[in-house]
Amino acid sequence: MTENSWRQLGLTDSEYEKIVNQMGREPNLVELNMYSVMWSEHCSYKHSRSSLRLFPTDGPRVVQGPGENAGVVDIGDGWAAVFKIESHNHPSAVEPYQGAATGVGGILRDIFTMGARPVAFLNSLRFGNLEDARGRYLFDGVVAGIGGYGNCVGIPTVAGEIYFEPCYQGNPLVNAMCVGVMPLERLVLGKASGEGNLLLLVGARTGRDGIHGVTFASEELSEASEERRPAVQVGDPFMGKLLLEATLETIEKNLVAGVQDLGGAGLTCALTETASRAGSGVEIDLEKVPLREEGMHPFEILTSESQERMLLIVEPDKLEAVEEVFKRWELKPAVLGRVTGDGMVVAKYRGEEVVRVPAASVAGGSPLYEPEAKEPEYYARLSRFDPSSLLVSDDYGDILLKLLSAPDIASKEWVWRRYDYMVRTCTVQGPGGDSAVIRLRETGKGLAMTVDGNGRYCYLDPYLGGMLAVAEATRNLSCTGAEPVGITDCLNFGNPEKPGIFWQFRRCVEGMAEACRVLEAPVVGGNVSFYNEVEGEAIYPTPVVGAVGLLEDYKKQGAAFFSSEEDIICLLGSDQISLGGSQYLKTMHSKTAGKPANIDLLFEKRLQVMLRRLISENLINSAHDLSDGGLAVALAECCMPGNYGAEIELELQKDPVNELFGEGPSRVLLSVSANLYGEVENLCSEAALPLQKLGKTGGQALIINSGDDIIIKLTLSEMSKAYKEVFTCIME
Amino acid sequence: MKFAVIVFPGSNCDLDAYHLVQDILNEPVEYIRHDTDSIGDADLVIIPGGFSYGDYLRSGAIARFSRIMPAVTEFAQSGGLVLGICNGFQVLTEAGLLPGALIRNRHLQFRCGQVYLRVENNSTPFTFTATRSDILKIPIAHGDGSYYVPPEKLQEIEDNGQVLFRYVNSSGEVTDEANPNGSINNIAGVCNKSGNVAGLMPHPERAGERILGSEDGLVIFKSVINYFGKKGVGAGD
Amino acid sequence: MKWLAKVEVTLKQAVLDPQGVAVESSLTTMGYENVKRVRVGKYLELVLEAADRDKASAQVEEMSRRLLSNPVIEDFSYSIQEAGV
Amino acid sequence: MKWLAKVEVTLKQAVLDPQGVAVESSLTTMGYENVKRVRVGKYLELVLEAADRDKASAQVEEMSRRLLSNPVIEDFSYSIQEAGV
Ligand SMILES: Nc1ncnc2c1ncn2[C@@H]1O[C@H](COP(=O)(O)OP(=O)(O)O)[C@@H](O)[C@H]1O
Ligand SMILES: [Mg+2]
Repeated sequence: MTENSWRQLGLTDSEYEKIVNQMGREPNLVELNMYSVMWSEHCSYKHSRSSLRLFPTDGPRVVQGPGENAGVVDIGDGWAAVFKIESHNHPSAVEPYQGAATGVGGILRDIFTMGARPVAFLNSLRFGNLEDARGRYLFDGVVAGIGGYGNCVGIPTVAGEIYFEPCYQGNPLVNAMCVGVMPLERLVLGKASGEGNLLLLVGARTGRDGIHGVTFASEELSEASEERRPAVQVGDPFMGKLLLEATLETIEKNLVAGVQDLGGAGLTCALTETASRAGSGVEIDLEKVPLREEGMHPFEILTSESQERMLLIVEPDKLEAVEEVFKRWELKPAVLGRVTGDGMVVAKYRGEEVVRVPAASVAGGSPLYEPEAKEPEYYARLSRFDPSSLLVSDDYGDILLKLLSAPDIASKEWVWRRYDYMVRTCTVQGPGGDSAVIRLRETGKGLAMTVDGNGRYCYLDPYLGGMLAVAEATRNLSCTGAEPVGITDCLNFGNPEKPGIFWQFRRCVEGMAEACRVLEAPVVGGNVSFYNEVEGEAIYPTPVVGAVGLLEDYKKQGAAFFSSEEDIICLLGSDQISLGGSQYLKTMHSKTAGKPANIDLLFEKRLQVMLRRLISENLINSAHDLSDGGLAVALAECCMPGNYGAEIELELQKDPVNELFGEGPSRVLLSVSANLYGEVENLCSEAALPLQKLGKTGGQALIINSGDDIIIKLTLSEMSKAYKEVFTCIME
Repeated sequence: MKFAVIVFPGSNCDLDAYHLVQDILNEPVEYIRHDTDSIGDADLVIIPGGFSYGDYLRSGAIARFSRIMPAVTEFAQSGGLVLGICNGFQVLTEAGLLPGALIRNRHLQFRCGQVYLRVENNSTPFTFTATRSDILKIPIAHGDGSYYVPPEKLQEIEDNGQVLFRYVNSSGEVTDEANPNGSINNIAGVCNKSGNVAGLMPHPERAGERILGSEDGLVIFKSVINYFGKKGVGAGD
Repeated sequence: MKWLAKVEVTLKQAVLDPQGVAVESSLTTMGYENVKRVRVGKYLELVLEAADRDKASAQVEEMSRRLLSNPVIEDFSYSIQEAGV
Repeated sequence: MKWLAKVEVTLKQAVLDPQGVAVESSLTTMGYENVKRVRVGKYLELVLEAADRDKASAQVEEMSRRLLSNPVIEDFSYSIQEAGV
């Protein structure tokens, strides 16, 4: 091996040395390629592993935490929820439709690999400016790709979030999440155990697509990366659906000993991980791999990232039964080889041994880095920014309309009407509320789910931002009455080898971990996406939290908007708000600066417990969490869906801009029937939770009074027009 | 009466149709796989929505050649009741059991949401218990749902009363805004000349419970059950 | 012998072609105002074995009629050549 | 002068063509077992005004590259002829 060979494959000199040490000899070219993909950041988590240990990953409900294809949580009655989120940022930057589609396909396989029936998709997206044609192209393509795959496989896409910031211009974020359910005893793991068991590869043929996709994902985007770009992978949702049905059937019939999907790093990853998880070895014949193209080199076969493939570990006497199931789904597994006991991954090609590597070394032997963390220069500077120094307009109605039509806040119906969010007829709360709710036919329970992240907050204060993301996600669950049972997270950051970026990362993780601990939301899986940079410019630090909650009775879900006249509107929770990092600053002053409002996690927890109680005892008619755009936007959002106006009194002495548009956590807007208000008030005061009466529902306008002045009066149709037509105008 | 739901590779609303019949209508129902050649003793065959064979090439084009289809055709030709929903509608047009074809939505996007349908003919087995001009709130979810039929044929199916449902606004008016996909004459569903085979793009099987947003889809299934009851058990076929 | 068939499937004139309309208007927006009409169809390549060109041709005709096109909305045309390997 | 351009857009060789695979296996099931390989692409017809064939050709090339094909996954080819009206 020459220095060039490993450096070109993205390995450092010391990493190469480590490989030689662990192998006890120099690797050949095929083996080196395997190490290269598995020791890439994407597969080895070498810069993040030590920080991820901070997350609480245990809890009474946790069946399987991080380390498997997806997390598994006990949801009672012998059932489990299985979920995971994953990024597909780099592929989507290159080819938005296929990048997003294969992202959805990949996360789908992670769920059914465990034995679970996928029941919902969610996604979290970030794009640059929509004034730019490329920005619109990426946005439209990603949305079409998510729908294209999800609609075709017949799993509803029920929730998501989308933000637009210039920092995502060349490096959009596409994070896809999937939730599945299964009877607990059906759980299968990605382990190649049982010497003599067979290794079966099933699904699409293997082509040259996506070779070195993981190394591509582990570097910054630049013009040079354009050339190193692997052949784009194309999603085949039809094949995905066949694989899903067939795999689940083999698991249901108890025919498989282990299952592993092929994702990043292809066969190499699947073989080395399943072997190392089981402490076993494997031996395969590469000529048995069904190929799509002629003349593929062994290393290409081993590192191809062709989509829609699964690896199954099957006892020899069950082979026939497995083949039978797959045949019914028009698929034919190939027997590649068998499980051995010596811990080695061995591959033969044309009678020759081309690979003999220790599984544990390839899959888990990469170095662990503790990168330097250093507070970046911008942090203190932006923290000092004082929003009250800005010139302020007093046309609050106009500000509200501008906020309602800001792409970050505006209705995303243009997006989700392109997703089939109803298929499977279990979506009892679709997109548009605080969380989606999927019912479980088998048990009558409901699963609430949401994804949340706020890059601006994390940029301005990563520790606080990390806490806020977890708090918001769990609060969104609580707004439907669901109790959080676990979270999965996708950590999107720049280049961790830069001290400023690693500081952002570390602080975010610390904040998230703290919030998870206090709010009792264990992290059961996730994904890290580094190197989200274009020409040296990093994205905002953007952790995305996917949260899942349990509703004892899906029929008792809380709604997010007003549903009757003459209800009392009140604000439950904290009065801590800030214009720092707010949508108001961004939209009205083109600024991202200042300090977001702080959070008291214990207070947050009490608030969420109270919300769930109010909903389960049928004491409130709606609960909507205050987030982007503050109180005024939340009021508008509660009015529009059901066509109920509201009349609100604002305290005179307060500063209207701050009061109306300031943002802060631990705040929820409630509507309560007048006859129940007293009871709600009592419960809240017993729990030391402030409850502030704001006004009443009714009429066809949102009217906000301050003393004798009407400071906002907007008709529902005016607001709806601003809120609903934005994307149609920009995109069509 | 007995319902059958055909399952092609890539069907995915088979489950929804099945559950509606079983859990809401409390009628017997079974799945029938695409690779068999009999529909057994079913009284109504539902060809469900989804993406049979990925909808590759053209929606419904490949499924139409499945092994089960000759049995479906024979059943239909002998007067059996066949209902195609969404992808099932596409399969039935591809198979020539229903007139016309379904092409890309006019705006080129997949569209999911609630629409309103007006019942145009209530004398078919599928609309029997509805009143003419009834307005039903039913969801759609499709990318290739723009109904097309050549002009001469259009006249013919209109004259014959083969148009079962039209997209309308909430007040029941046929308008361009109410047309979610560019279908000719706002046509959402049609039947064959003898009225025993019907297809529609919207999903009545998703509109069977209040908690899902509407119960208006039930009228179609109840019509069939009623019609069948009137016809008397064992009659026909 | 091996043959390469190239099949073009186009929407009939009377059928509205929303994709064609969309492409045309994008081209106009991009400044290609001299483009007068765009129609979008499908293009398929098939490699098949057949004893002679006529047999290949007859089969391609049949496959196009039965599966590759829908006669209610589409027309097709095709050409056949020997497949170089 | 008016020109008719016919543009064929095909997936690059290394790119998976799920539609082609599905059509191929359907043809096999229908009994056309001698069909060895199917690729599905797009076919576009454009009518455009241009002073001469070279100008038309250059423009079609440019439009194909910029809009009609997606260079990341597709190749294209085209032919040009005078448009009979
Ligand atoms: N940010 C994170 N938080 C918690 N767990 C994580 C995180 N990132 C990765 N993990 C866990 O590390 C393991 C490897 O992740 P990944 O390589 O994305 O899985 P896969 O091979 O299925 O794509 C998974 O079990 C995943 O849940
Ligand atoms: Mg996996």
